Amino acid sequence: MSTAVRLAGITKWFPGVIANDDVDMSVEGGTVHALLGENGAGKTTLMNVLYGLYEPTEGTVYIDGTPRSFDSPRVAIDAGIGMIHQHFMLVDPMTVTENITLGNEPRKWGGLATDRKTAREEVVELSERYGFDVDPDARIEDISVGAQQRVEILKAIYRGADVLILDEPTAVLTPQEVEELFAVLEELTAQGKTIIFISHKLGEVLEAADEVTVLRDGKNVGTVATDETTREELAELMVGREVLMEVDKPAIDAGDSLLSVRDLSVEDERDVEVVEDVSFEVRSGEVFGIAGVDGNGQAELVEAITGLRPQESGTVSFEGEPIDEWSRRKRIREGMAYIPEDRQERGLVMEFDLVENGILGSQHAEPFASDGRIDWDTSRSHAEDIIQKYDVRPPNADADAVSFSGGNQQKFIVGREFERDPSVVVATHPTRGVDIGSTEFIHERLLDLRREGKGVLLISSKLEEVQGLSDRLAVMYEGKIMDVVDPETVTEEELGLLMAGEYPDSYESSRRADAAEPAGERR
Amino acid sequence: MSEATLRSGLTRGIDSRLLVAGIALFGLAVIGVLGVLFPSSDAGQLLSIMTSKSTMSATLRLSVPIAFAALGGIFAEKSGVINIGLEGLLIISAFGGVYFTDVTGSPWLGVAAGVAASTLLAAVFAVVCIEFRADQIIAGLAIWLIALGLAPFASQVVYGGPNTTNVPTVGTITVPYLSELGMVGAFFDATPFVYLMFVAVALSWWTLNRTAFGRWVRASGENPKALDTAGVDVQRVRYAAAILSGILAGIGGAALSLSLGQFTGNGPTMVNGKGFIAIVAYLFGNYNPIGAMLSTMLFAGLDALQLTLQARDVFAIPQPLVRTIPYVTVIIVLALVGRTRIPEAAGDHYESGED
Amino acid sequence: MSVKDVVERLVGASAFERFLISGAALLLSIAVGFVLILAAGRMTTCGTAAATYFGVGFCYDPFLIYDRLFLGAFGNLSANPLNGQFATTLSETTILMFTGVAVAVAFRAGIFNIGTQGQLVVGGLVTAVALPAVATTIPAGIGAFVLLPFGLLLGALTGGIYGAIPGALKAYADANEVITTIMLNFVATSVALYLAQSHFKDPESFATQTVAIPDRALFPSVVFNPRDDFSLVAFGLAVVLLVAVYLILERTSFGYDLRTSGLQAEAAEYGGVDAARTVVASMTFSGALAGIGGAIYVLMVLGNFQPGVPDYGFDGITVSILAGNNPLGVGLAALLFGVLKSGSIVVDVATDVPPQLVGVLRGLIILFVAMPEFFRLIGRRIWTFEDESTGRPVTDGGVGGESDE
Amino acid sequence: TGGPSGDGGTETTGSSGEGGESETQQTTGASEPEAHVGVVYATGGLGDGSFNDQAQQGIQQAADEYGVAYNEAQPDEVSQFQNFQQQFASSTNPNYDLVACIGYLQADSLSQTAQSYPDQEFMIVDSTVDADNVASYVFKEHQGSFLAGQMAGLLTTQEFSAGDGQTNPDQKTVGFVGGVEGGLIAKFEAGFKAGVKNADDSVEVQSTYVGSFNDPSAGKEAALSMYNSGADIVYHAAGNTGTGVFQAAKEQGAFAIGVDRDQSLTKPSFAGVILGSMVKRVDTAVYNAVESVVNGEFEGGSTVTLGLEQDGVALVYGDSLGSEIPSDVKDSVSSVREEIISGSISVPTDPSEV
Ligand SMILES: Nc1ncnc2c1ncn2[C@@H]1O[C@H](COP(=O)(O)OP(=O)(O)OP(=O)(O)O)[C@@H](O)[C@H]1O
Ligand SMILES: Nc1ncnc2c1ncn2[C@@H]1O[C@H](COP(=O)(O)OP(=O)(O)OP(=O)(O)O)[C@@H](O)[C@H]1O
Ligand SMILES: [Mg+2]
Ligand SMILES: [Mg+2]
Repeated sequence: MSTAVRLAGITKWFPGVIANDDVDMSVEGGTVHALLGENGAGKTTLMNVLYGLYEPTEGTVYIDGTPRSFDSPRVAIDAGIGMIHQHFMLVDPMTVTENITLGNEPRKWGGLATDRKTAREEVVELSERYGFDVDPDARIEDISVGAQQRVEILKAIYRGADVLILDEPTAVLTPQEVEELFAVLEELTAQGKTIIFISHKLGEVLEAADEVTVLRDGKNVGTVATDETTREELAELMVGREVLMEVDKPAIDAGDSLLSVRDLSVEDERDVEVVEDVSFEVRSGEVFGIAGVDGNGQAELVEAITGLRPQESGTVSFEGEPIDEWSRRKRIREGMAYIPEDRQERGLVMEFDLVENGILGSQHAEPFASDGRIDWDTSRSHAEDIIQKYDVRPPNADADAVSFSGGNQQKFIVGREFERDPSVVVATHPTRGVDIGSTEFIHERLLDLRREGKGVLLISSKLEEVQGLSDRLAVMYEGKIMDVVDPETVTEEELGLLMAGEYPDSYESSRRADAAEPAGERR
Repeated sequence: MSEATLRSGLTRGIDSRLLVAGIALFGLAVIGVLGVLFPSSDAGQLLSIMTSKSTMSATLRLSVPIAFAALGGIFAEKSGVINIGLEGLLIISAFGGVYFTDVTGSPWLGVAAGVAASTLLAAVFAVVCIEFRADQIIAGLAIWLIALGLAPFASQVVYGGPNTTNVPTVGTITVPYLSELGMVGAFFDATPFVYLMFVAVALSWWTLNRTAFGRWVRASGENPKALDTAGVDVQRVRYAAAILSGILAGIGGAALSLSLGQFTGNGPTMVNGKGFIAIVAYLFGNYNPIGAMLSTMLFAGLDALQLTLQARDVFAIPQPLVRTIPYVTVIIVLALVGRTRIPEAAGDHYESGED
Repeated sequence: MSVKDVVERLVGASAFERFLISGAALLLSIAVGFVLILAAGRMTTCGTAAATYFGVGFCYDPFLIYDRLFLGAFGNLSANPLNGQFATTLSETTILMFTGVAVAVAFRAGIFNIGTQGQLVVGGLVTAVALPAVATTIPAGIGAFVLLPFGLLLGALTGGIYGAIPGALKAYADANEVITTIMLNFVATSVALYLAQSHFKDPESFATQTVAIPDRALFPSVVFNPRDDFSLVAFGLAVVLLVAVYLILERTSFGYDLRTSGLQAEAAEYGGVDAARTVVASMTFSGALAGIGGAIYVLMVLGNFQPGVPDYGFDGITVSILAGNNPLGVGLAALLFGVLKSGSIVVDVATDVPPQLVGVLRGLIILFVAMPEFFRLIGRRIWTFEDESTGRPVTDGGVGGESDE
Repeated sequence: TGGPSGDGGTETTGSSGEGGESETQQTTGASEPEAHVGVVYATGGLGDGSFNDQAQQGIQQAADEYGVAYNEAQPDEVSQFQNFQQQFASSTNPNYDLVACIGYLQADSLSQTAQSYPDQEFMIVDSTVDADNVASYVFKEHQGSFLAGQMAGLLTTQEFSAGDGQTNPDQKTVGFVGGVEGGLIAKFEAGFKAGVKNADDSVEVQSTYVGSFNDPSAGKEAALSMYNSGADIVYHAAGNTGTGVFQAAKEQGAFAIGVDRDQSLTKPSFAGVILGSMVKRVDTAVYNAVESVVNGEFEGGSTVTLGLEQDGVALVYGDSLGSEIPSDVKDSVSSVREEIISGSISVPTDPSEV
């Protein structure tokens, strides 16, 4: 086997940041090579360099032994490189066929028209060859995330890619879809393709890759064969210290119901009912988790509870009182805190500084405002408190939110919401995109709240997180709660099946968190 | 507004488009029935005016500049460059067309020069937006204001007044026999620009939906990064689309002034808001060239009707109020139809390699 | 549309940088205008050259034109600081302050209010129509103190209502405000024409105009000559209003809501701001400001209502953009445009160059203000030693590792 | 081509300012001009081929004959009138001897300006300003329009073909296209309608206002809609908007009647459809005013009314079509003219009185 790709001394600077620092890496043809690292380690940047999206500050890319300089993806594509980005590069309103052939359309009539028939045939032929199940005429916006990913792979292959780069391909998939993907990868390597995939999940890397390169702070800290290493070793390489992924969660008796949801149905923007008759309750001193693959109605459910989306039917009660008619503002005032999924769209006004962001949601409330006037002095000390207590860095209240890193933005939001002295906290993916240190910190804060007798509704697609923190765990699939289980006893495989909408064979009702109160049943 | 509301606008938009069309058809049917039953009533007169060849001819004539500008706007906006400077492009080519016809004596050379002027201005717009990352809305506004000053300025320099002299016009092409078919005859007794308009609409549709370039234009407005990573130069596509908008609007502007043989540059000039109406037309037509032309014709038709109603004193509505009919109609229609789904990346600057 | 981006780019940039960029844009457009004047001067015919450069004669002399345009607008200040031309400049400035700040308020709320023209027209019309009627019922002595504020209030009310219409259409029917406001401008102009020539026409006059408003209801001119249609009181009112709007935006909860929804509608909703209501409220606010502008136009300049109101609305957009939508900056930008408007009259009288030139300059200024990147580029070229890493990252927010585990 | 010609042609640019006040003027004489005149035109601007151009002709004639220098201003908006008037009135370099205000829309601002500058002499066309330093010139447009109506009413009922047009004797319809609605244009409409009815009571007159004096496209559409519904002669009182009326007439092979000037001469490309023009001697008014100033006979506070009798308004036949108009029509028109002058026909000024 020969070396398909070799990166030699790649360095990439961004203003103020060294994203890649003298990285060497080589990938054997026909193998699966994993690129492992924490958030911000420089994985995506390195692959963007390989794909010609970025020009390296220094260093050379060799393809099949010859040095190449790519200054645009076009050149990289011509050299047989294809990339499936973390965020799919698909045009939503176009069909699968149109997306796959984009930029390489077969033409007819001397180029005057695209040959749509040939294009379709080629796509059908290709997907059959690799055993992919995609409808060539479906619009991207109508197909599942897994299918979109397959379209991306087909797109790369259609362009004659021999080397396929996949950036965190499993982040959006259910465990079952992950298995399917790995089968696809195997099929591809069997046909001689070379795969580089990015991940920060150790298990996956060990399962699917032949070799793994670990990046830390932009540097290559080691390349190892997967059958010669262990989870622990990889974790240490990645983080630079030993890691304990355990959460210390003392047992607490849950108290009164703080938030109760009865037969709630919610529609999305297209008037499709994406939450159907969901019922559950969050009690004082409890973390109630909801697991599920993104896009199964969790977002809409949470938005309905927090007053950002109208309910179609059902009732939400807060401390025993129905709040269906409450405005968003009233919900905030009465003690419902909310860590939104999308911190940069919702959680922060990116062009406001932290002083201004610190009163988002309290801009009409004492002590920040009286008689319609905002007291900026009080607001400033509030922001500085949050910064200090939640270790937001750099500790500058006058800097605009946009200038903080993702993790620090998140810490500020968490601080702001917790400092409202809420009785219920709705936390959606509270540690998404956050590094390990900050993750631990946020987890501890959530458990502090639980200890103080607040209720926490935790939504996350990270299984360890929901499993580790929750007292009871619901699994959502296609707008319904499949079941509420006991996170202590349920297995990862069972969760995976539930998330995929199937009840596992090994299913035992004893695993339910609350056998007396099956989900969806009225009291 | 979020993507969410945009989406809901889309789905609702389709329903309510049908609703609006339904109401319109119903209204027409009522007028039709009343008109046939009572030919001398107001409804009868209205029916005869609406179905007359002259109203249809006027509709087509009035449609030309708007339709061309709308087509240009579609290309630009589909590619992600919102061009609200269409009005300015119309103005500059309306003047350029007359000036060069005056100089060369040939209206067709005038048209070519008008198109060249408008294309040049569109190129400036493109460079400013694409190269210098100017905000598209503001730059478009600037393009309009520049043309609004420049054309009368030039007219003043050359002709000593904001209005030019009269120059030869482009005549009409009349198809024998077919032109006598009443209302339909209007389609066969028109200036070459009217025929050109239909050709341009068909070609635009074809280009957008059946050629690779059209697909790139759409991709560049929806997800430029997808296009970029597919190896197509987004900036070049956007340049092409913006310049195409200059060419198309240029034809519209030259057609406007050369059907008349004069450019008048006082106040809002002879273009008088047609560029803005064009934007309304393509939004209402949902970026479809055919839809845009139909909404243009709806608008132009109301305008044509308004003129005839005034002259014939059919409804005793005071004349300034009659003039508001087209504008009020647009507002009502928009209120019912709501927002059109604009291309996802329209208005956003894109640079390759940007994260 | 990309209103959000507009606002982001304009409000976000630091005030100082904006100031520099606006200044540079002004200079550059003057330079381009210079070339244009020379070129036009070659195209036209004249007997003797107005200016000779490099041995070539030109019919128009740019220096003279700019002298007249910018200095002419101030008249002879040393001889008479209250001269008529200066009064005209200030009078234009006053009205532009209102339309400018009206546009700015809407912009800050993320709405592109192109309808200030219409709002100004209806505000002015209603004021002009109502005051003569009301004046007869008010005893002469207390006239000015009651009538004038009443007129302004009426302007604010009608302008506000007329602004609320597109606001409500946007908030509750998703109708694009750019289109509806343009349409409403046409409607306002036509309806105003209709009313001024029918029901409210001044029977004494040949011209289409409404009955004259009694003098006691008009703005007292204070030190300036009454014939110059300028009132220091109105000017002072405008300045006070700009400061007030600034304070409302920066220091109140309402201002916070408004700015938040302008910058990031979703974050505003998250923060308990009722997006729809804020849209309507800010459009009403914006319309009211424009409506007061209309009342002032009528009460300070015309003394009645006449159709054919100048394009204060569109100039207001320009003013607001130039000011980076900052109410305080609007004052300066309005002065610049007041100078341009008044100076163009001096240019027309004093030189041969067509006054439309000023329109071209206006467009060029906007164009150049719209492309800060260009000046940053040049700035970087010139001050290469300046630290590159200053300023915040220029990303679309896609930072911060969106990854998931 | 272009640039300074230096051949001492008709146009001269002189820069005479140390104090920055410069002044551009047109002179024939070599040295100091006889008088300085400032002209403030109506909105619509020069090049309209009618009203403003006609005024310009008057000042040019005066410049040629008396060696006066003049300076022109073309306001865009009504609100600028006052400023322009003041600019001229307050200027000291040169000191304007007369400020000519063209158009009735200037009346209100002029009554203020005249009061502020009691030593400045003004003249206004189309309106009366009651001030000692203003000479007012008004016209009896309705009288001239009556003759246009008389001609149109007679011709539409006949079979008549000349130049590029022909009538349609089966349909007795004629049209009127007005610029902006208002008292002044109403006089044209009223006179025209009355004339048509006088010629033949059964002729229908369609009437439209396009809302602008400078929108030829709208003028064209308005006229086309009239021609298409059977009208064969359209009279316009719409400034440059009327250019569109001519265009429509030409396309439809019908006739039009011009206004303000002999438009078969000023718009020669349409001479084949212009039956005649209702000329309004704005030039005479301007010329007379200048003349009176030059001769020191300026009569402030006076109002000169120019009607048929004074040749202030008249119907002139088209340059190329005039000779073909049947003599019975011409005879009838001239006898009606006599009757109006003698007072036996009184012409209404309001369309609702027709
Ligand atoms: N376009 C850019 N401009 C400036 N800095 C950038 C840019 N892109 C990435 N960076 C910075 O470079 C570093 C490496 O980023 P990169 O996206 O490669 O990380 P990653 O390993 O892919 O992380 P993740 O797991 O979160 O996707 C980060 O500090 C990031 O903020
Ligand atoms: N595109 C960019 N341009 C300029 N600077 C950037 C860009 N992206 C990130 N940065 C800066 O790089 C640093 C790291 O950012 P990044 O968002 O990758 O960190 P993170 O890993 O998500 O956050 P944290 O380390 O707090 O968990 C921050 O200071 C950020 O401001
Ligand atoms: Mg990454
Ligand atoms: Mg007839």
